[in-house]
Amino acid sequence: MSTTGISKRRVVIAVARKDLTIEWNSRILVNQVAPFAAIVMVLFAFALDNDGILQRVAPGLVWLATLFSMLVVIQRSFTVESADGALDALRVAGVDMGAIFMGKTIALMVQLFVLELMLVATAVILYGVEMTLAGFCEAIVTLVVATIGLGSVGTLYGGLAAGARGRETLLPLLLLPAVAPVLIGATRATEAAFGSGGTTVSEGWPWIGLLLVFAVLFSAVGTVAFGPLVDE
Amino acid sequence: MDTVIELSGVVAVLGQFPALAGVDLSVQCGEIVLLQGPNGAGKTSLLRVCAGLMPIERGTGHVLGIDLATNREAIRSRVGLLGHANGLYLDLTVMQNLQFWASTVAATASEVSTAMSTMRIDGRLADVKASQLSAGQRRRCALASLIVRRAEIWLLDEPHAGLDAAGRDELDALLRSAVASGATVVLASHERDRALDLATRTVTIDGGGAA
Amino acid sequence: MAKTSGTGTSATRRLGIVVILMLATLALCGLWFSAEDVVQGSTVRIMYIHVPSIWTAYIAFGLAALCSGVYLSGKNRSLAWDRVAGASGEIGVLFVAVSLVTGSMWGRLTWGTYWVWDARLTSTAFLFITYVGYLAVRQLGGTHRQRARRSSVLALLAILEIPLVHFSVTLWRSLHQEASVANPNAKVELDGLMLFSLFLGLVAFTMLFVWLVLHRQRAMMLEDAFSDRGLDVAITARRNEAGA
Amino acid sequence: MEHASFIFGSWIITAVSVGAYAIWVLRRGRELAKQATREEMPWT
Repeated sequence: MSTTGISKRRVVIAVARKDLTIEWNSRILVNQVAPFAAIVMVLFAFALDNDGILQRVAPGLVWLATLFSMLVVIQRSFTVESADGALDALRVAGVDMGAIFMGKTIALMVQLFVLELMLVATAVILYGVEMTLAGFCEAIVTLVVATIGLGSVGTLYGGLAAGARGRETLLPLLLLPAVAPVLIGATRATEAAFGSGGTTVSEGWPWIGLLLVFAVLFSAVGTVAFGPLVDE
Repeated sequence: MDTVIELSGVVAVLGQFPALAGVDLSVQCGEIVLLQGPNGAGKTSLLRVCAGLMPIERGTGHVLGIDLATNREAIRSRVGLLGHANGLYLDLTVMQNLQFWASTVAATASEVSTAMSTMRIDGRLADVKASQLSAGQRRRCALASLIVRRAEIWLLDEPHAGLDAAGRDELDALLRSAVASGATVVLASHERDRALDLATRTVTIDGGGAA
Repeated sequence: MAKTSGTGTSATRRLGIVVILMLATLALCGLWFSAEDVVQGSTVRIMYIHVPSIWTAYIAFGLAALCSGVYLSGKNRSLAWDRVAGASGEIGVLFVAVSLVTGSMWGRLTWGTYWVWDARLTSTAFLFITYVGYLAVRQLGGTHRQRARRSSVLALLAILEIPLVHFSVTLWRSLHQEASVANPNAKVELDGLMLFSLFLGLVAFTMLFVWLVLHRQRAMMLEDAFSDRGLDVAITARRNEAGA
Repeated sequence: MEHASFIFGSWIITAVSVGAYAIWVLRRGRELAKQATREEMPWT
């Protein structure tokens, strides 16, 4: 699309840095989303008030809280674009849509990763999860790979829903079924990392494979599909 | 002179509403064309169509020789559009906004600082968040980011809105110098006297068409 | 006008009669003449509609993706492809819903509960929600071309998601009985008439699907034509604003 | 027949929902076709 001959990589970096600077300046993630995620974790503890259960279901709760918080982060990521017509301006500037997708995805991934680290730490503290060193490494790999998948699908459907009336309800409808594989895979892998219910670390790797397939597929498809979905 | 915008019977819709209902328009290179007409006449939609932002439903149109119906994406990088919205990120500072826009079009740091001083948003203002600016200051920001675009056609929707008297003079001088260096300007403005003074030609738009 | 009222033609009318006759035969064979299964007993009779419904849904979603692909890759981008995709998606959602309901009733008889967290059931539920989302995106508004472009991309994304969701859910949990025709050691042993009923069901439902798509996409064509005609009226009204 | 209510019930649910949809499509088509011109109905 772009005829100005600037490298796509430069645009990707510029967009990602711009989104992260916005977060740095406004601190929405730190001041609002993270406390929301934390309170969800506490509420889970109230709802599942039973010795032993929390420790066993902690991985699933971490990922559920991630998904719910992700919806908020994605909405925010596209509200800043549409608040003052910036996405229109990017389109008129002929900026490559695939590059915008990658830039916004990277920024979303960074934010999600921070959020997930915080949630895992919350699970360790609140739910009494204990991890071995191998388990810790596996947990980190799971977070990274799952986040790539979540970030890609999230940006893709976030962009589609951003242009629509009733976007608040459309985004979860489209997004949550699509990320079911990530929820399943990441939960199982995290269970193995936490050793929940007697699982061992080695049981987690096949699930990370599933997450990897998802991540590769959707980051590739998203780059191509984002433009047609978002453009008029 | 070359024809840079050539529209014939163009219909463009917003949802089901025909914002443009058969517009004919021809603009030559180097002109400053003023679009005038009442609110809701279709001036904004006409500018958005010329920018390749809004698809056309019927009719034919070429901008810079590029077909609007088949290849409007190719137009975008060569024109600059200033809409009602300023296209700023409100949580970024003036400087961060400008740097971002410069990096998407490969403008240099010196071009950015020239644009900022032209629109007089350098110095103290550079580190203020866009959300804390006045309407006029935001307009100056948007114009500065338009300058770094080095567009061949400038499409301006109410560019005078919010600017103070000095700002309006600076804008007019900016547009005249852009035209002098080979650009073309199409603007919609309710600042009638000022715009008439600036424009080389006036086109009246009403009822979604050029009257 | 009299001979071709509505979206029908003599061809669809003949097809419709054949479908009705086949469905009647299916009801007789499935509910009456065919034998009960050795293991499942009479509950196997639900299979003759359950399996064809989900089969039809898969065909519908496949066709929706195919037409969407053709629309996006085509040079002249005829909206007809988009309408067939939309009609197909809508009918697919209907048949997935039917197969979920009949499946859970069958499950109530064989497993004792309406819902088990089994792989095929769960991924079918996701399939249903995914295409409800597809239909929602078709309703977003904008021009026909915007609708077509958005929904075509989405239909292709959905067809990509389905195997992933299915695979992950299968890994997650698998209790479902094996597909009985493909696997001779499965619990359901089909004799001649039972097999005939099942295949009759598949053929009848497929033809019913074709009939529905033909009618639905013609109705959609009229809907599109009318909103285009509405545009003509609106353009005239808009031009008249100028004089006022 | 054992479990007759479930078996007939599932058949009836299928017939009613698919039948209702088919009737809706037909009636909608007929309604729209009343106001349509020949050119808008290329299948006629």
